[in-house]
Amino acid sequence: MLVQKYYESERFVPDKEMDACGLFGVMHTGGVRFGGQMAIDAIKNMKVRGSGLGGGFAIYGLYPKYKDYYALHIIYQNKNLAAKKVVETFLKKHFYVVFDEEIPTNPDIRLFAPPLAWRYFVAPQKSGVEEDVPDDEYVISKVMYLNSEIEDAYVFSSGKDAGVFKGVGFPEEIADYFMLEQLYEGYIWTVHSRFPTNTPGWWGGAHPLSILDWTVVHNGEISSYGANRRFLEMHNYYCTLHTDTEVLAYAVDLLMRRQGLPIEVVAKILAPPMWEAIRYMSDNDKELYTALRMTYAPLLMNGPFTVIVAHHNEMIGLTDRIRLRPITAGAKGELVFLSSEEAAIHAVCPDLELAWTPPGGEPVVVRLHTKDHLQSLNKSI
Amino acid sequence: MNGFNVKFGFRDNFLDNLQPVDFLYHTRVSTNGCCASINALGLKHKELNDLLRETVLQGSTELVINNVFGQRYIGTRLFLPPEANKLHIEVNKFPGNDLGAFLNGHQIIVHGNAQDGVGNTMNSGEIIVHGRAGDVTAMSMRGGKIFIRDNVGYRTAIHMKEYREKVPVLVVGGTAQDFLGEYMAGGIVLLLGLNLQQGEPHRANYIGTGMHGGVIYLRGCLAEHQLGKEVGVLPPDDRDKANIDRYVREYCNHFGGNPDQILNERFQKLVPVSLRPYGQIYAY
Amino acid sequence: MGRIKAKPEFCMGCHLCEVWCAVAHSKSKHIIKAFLYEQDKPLPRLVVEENLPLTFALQCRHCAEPDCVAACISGALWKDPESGLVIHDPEQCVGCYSCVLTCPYGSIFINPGKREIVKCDLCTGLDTMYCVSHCPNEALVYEDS
Amino acid sequence: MYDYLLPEFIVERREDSCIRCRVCERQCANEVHLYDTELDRFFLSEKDCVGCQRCVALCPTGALYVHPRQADYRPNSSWTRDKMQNLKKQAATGGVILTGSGNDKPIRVYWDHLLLNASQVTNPSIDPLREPMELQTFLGRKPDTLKIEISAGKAKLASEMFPNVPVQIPLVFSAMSLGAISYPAFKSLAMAAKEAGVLFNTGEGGLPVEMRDEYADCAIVQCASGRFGVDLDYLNSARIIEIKIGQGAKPGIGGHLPGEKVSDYIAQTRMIPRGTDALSPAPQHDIYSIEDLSMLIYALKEATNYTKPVSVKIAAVHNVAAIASGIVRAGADIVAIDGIRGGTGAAPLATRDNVGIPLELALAAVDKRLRDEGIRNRCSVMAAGGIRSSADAIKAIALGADGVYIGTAALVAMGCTLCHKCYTGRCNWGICTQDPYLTKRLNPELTSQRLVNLLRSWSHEIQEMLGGLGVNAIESLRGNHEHLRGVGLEEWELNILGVKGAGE
Amino acid sequence: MCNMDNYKYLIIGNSAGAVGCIEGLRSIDKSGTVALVAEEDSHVYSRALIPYYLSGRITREQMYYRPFDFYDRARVSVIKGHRAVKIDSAERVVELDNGGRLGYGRLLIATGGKPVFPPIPGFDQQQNVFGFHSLPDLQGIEKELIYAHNAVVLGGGVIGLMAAEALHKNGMKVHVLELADRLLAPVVDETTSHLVEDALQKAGVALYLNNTIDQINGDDWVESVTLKDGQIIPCDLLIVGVGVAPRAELAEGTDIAFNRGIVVNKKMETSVPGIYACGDCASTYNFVTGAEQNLPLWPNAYLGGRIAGFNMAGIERAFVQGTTMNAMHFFDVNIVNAGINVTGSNQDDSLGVIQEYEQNSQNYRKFVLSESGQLKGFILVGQIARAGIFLNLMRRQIDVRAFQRDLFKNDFGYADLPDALRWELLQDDVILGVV
Repeated sequence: MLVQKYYESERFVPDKEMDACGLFGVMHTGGVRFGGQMAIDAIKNMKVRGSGLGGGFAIYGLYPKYKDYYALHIIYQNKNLAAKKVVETFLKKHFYVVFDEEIPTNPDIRLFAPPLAWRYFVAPQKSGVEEDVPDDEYVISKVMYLNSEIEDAYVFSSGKDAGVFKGVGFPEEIADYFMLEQLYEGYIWTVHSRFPTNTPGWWGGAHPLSILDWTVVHNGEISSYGANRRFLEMHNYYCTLHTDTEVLAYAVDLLMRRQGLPIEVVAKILAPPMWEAIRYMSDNDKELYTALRMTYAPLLMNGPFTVIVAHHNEMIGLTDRIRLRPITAGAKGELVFLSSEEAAIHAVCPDLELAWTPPGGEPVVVRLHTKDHLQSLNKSI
Repeated sequence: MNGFNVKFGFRDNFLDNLQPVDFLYHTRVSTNGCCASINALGLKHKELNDLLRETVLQGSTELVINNVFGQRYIGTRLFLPPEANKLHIEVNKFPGNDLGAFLNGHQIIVHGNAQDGVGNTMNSGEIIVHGRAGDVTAMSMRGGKIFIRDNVGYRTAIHMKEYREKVPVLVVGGTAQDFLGEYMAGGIVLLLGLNLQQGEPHRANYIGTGMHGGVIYLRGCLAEHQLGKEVGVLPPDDRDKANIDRYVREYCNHFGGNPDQILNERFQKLVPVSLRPYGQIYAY
Repeated sequence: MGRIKAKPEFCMGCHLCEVWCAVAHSKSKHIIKAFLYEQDKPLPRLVVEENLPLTFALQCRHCAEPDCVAACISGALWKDPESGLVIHDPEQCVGCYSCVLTCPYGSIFINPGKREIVKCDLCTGLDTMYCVSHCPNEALVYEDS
Repeated sequence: MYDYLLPEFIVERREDSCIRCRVCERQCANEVHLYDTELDRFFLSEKDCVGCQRCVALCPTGALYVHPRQADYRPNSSWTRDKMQNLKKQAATGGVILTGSGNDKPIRVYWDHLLLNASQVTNPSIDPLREPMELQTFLGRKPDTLKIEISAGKAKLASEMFPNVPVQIPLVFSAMSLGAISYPAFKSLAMAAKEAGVLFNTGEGGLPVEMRDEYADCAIVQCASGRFGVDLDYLNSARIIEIKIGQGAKPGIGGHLPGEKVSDYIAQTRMIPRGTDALSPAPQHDIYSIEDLSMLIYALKEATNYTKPVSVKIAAVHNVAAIASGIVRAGADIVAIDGIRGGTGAAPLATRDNVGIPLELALAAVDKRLRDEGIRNRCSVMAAGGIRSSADAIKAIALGADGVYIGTAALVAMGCTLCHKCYTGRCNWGICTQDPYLTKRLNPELTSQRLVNLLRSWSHEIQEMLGGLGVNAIESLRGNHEHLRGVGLEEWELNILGVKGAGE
Repeated sequence: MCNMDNYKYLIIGNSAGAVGCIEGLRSIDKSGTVALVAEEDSHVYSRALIPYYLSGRITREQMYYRPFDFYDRARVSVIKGHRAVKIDSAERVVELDNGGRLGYGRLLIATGGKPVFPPIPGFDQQQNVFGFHSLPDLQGIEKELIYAHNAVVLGGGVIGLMAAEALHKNGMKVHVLELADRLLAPVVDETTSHLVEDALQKAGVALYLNNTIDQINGDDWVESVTLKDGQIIPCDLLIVGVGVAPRAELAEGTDIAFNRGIVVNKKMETSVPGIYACGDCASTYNFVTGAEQNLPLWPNAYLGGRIAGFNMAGIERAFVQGTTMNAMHFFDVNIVNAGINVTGSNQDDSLGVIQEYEQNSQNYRKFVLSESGQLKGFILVGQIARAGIFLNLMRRQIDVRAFQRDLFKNDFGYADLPDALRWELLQDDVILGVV
């Protein structure tokens, strides 16, 4: 299904990179699309959380005109046109490409080694043994192939009606570079400002990370990375991005998309309650949580993290079970915010109505046309 | 990875492109006697703190800072000679992390919520937050007082300590999240739980894990399993009651409310069961 | 006149000053020989005061107005005006112990076998002051006044 | 419970030399020697002997021998004596096995596999006794470039420099806190640093107020997870502030000064009540990630009005290069790397012996990574953990360090014999103890002189070696792998060290 | 003698007080003329050494208190073999028994004491009856030693017992007669007396307590004595050692006040300006009791003389260290004592007593404390090492209650004092605050 990259030996599997960061997400639960001003200003307010080595945005409700097609954002590093040729040949063979264009950029913004960025709106063109493969799986496998096999080409995002814009720089520079504020609207904006512990900062390593329309922005380090990775490899997810966030994205994909578990449960897999807490639960819960921990032990994300996971209709904020990384939620009318720092929300929404910090492991689930996010308010302070 | 030389991407986001302090002083500060009012809108934290220091050096002792959104370390740089006046600082809106870190004697009043790290390693002074505060409030605090009107986040009063006449006090009007008083080695934490329903237990788990000094007074109830195993529960004695009484009244002075009504509820006292919680785990 | 002073903060109570003082005043001046083979057991002329953890060595202060000299009935003790030393002449000493009774420092020691006293002579005639030069921690110093 | 432990040492007394002066008895805090007045003989309690050699060193007649008792269990390469002893101790107590000092396991010491170069024919070597030989080093962040204004034909510096601290010799005393070590030991380090023009590191036990006037100018003060003694005055009086994240001997582990060691004085310096445990949590609870570290770095810079370099000390661990890069990007002016052979006053044996990586590999990796990323000039790199000689120090500098932390070497200079019993608090050498009877054994006047002598001899040796290399300034050797060659190393090791094999 | 010599300083007497005075004044005034009038025709010797000589421990030469060149080096004109008979304080002249006249600037009377002979008939006529006080006594005793087998010592005080021990060592059968019910009665307490009695008896000295001589038998020679209780003891040698009385004849007929000795102030000056007195002939200040008292003890004489010397040379110094003190040994028993000695007979309610007696080691310690905890007296028997520290504590009037238990430690020393006190006392002797 997914493409395995073979290494000479385990010894040469690259280490993950660790990073810490600033996160922000905003969603209109009424589905109303809006521009990027709030997201950009908020992340700018938290500039000190990043280091200018990565910034990126995920936007949902991005391409209403092409909303039925997979939107592939592909970058060609070093503006490698040969790679572009190979990719386009591949795309033509496996997809119907209904439209493609260079993603417009502002030439006045100087960034580190900007690649050529191109977008393709495609529909699967299946053949042979792949006829019966569901569309999503088909797209993923092709994306994985491109990412791992074609030098200098990298798929930023591949979801429908959604897209990821990211690169090396501060997020506001990325926004300016891709002219997000002028050109795009969406009903969910998530944004990430990266502070890699190690790193070279390359465009593909910036957040959000995505599979299909699933995107993840992450702050923290997943100390259990090695254990998580091996489990996901067993399920044919191969980590090629060398960032710990990748395992989170795959875990979410595995549990939510492929296994169909609701986010509320997934949250308890990634950030399970302590055994000590389980001991004091009702019998029903005790049984449930014990089973979850036993079954999904390898997906316990240990170490500090906060993530904002988004896909169509949904934006989820989650921290590790002892909340070693911060998150604050806020709401005003139908707008719901998630942020690393509360001040950033206030800065972009002066008349905020609610602000709360959910406890560790307790997801804030923001869904279209619901008030589900308020459930976490009750457990929060 | 990739062997990139990414010097290009290296910028010191704390220090890049700062506006000169003289310029800021002339454009952002208006003074009236010893009072100064500062517009912090859009300032980087270092700019704001440069400006605060400058304003104080120019003789202001009463500072009002407006339009604060996330600027860090307010109060930290104000290390003045011992004979200098203590400052009174009002912060409007939302200060950033490490508000009053290492604070030495000044008073900071926040009209808005505060973020993480309020009073980090604070030595003396007073911080009053008309709102709530984030995680690790009063971490390693050694002296002075912090009053938070509403709730506080995780690891509140972690490793709070005391030293001779310095006994730090943290009063929280609402409740706290997990690991309240972790490693606590001294000082007083008073958790009023004013926002809890009747009979609703406090929210925090692992209260006082590793606690080996100080005392937590808790108004309202909690379940046994919410406590760390290093903590014991006692009814408050007369001295405790005097403490509680004093700080509840101070709390009400700052934020309003009826002290007698608050004092009417049941208080519990949490203290470490041992001053040497980890004395026995080693083989000598 | 100089005197040997103790630094109690550094005195570690090893008593090596006593050992070496005894050697200094032994016949052979050889530590093993002095202790194991000489007829007269070598005696130290100072004492390490001990009340653990406190320790410090105390020996004759060679007082300006020595009470021991005043009390000496035999003239065996006298203060040498030139060197400032309080000198003891064992030939003259009868062992009445008046000096023991009057020395405010308790720094005159009884040699019980011989009914006489011994006291610090600042290692007169030797190369170094043994207690000072053998103190591993330099807790004894000679201070010239 | 009876522990069935076998004694670790054999103590022998030559009766023909023993003069019964009882120095051994008085000097042994473990009460190994017991003199019986009635019988005029000594009895031994060998099982209490820790092999510190104090009695041997002080015996005025050389009558004592203490040597390890190696082979009383049946020899077994797998179940070695220490493994057996530890098992028995754990069976008897159920406790975590503690140890002190640095790792003593035969993990490869790369210093011993690196050889230095010398000038022959093609360039001259230099005689350091007669010609200038510069060892002065500046610790702190350097700018990428300088702005120079030229007016009236005169060049003038127009850039503002970052705070930097000069050391006369690139040797700095490692962090050893007052409390872990005794006051005289601490004072000795301060006095020696002052005299030699180098720095000492207070560790996280604070810096006594009365020492600040005289010694703060050569102090690196630590802000560690316990925040002991940290206030604005402490921070502002120091020369450099160091955030301690980890320690080579026990990466990922906190510290724990038991209450009984918290005397009045220690309590005062740490600003905690007397007799309470001083717990240093494993992490700093305001640092759970790199941007939090950045927050603390800048909090400290704020607290000191941006006048002091801030150092971050980490243990050498698997991703050390990446972490160091992040630390520099987080705003640190100095990165200190502490290798697996670094010392400690107390650490769980399992951690000390098994966690972390050797300094040499970590240092080379960090230096390389920072250079690759173009940010090596943004920080100074301090190498710590198991530097045993001037040769180790100079090799560390050649591998990329700006300066070298020396801890264990300094302790040995003070008298330490590496008996590894620091955690017992009964250090017979007066170093790692708070027992006033034992701490008196160090006379700072004397001990500081030993340390100054050590620094002096190392600095002479370094100068000799530099002269041999044909350079007369230490910076010409810094990161100069050309002057190093490896012997007996495998390809991957040479690669990581970035050093050619001997003969290449 | 028509030419009268004038001296800046004139000293009458030739013993400890005189030497103390010379050494004191010469440390200040190196050139002023000094003369000394000595009744005995011998170089200055130590009376206290008589028993040591007698018991064979020292030679005659070793009895001299100072080297032979002492007076020369001190530039003192010594007039030996003459007695001063009159002081003319108005003229500042002293008249000698040969009619010589010596003018003085300052005068010290250090005439000492004389042994008291009880009023027993025949005492003054018998040829084998001696005091134990002077070289002539000694010479007389020495002659008798050759023949004597039985010696009777009258008086169980310090002098008597020392004589007894010396005679015992000469192989004599010694009989000690003591009027009181115990030996050393005024000097030490009962316990100590009994320890001494035991020691003497063990050595074979016969003790007769509550007893004295009723009658002497013999004509020119005492042959035996009849005791009060009727016992008759053979006696070849009779030593009288019941005490010493001040020799103050010179003061008679002058304005010099006398009261159990020549009265002096703390500067050792008598009631007549320019005239000083010290030693056994004087009545000096006892710092323990605060009383003026005759303290006929060697150290007091020397120190009193020394202080007088300073004052005579113009340097004001007070003698406030005098009190009763004794370092004694009888056979193997060492005893030191100083200050007030509370015994059954002289109770004082304001004084407390703490004491310890160790049967095994025969060590005995007793301390007398005032109400405010100051040491007012002590007795040590057996282990006497470092006794001077107690005397020092006594002199400095230190409240010892905080460490009074430690006083009984055999190795009591400065280490046992409270920190502050110890360093105060030793401030010049140690180097503190070096860490």
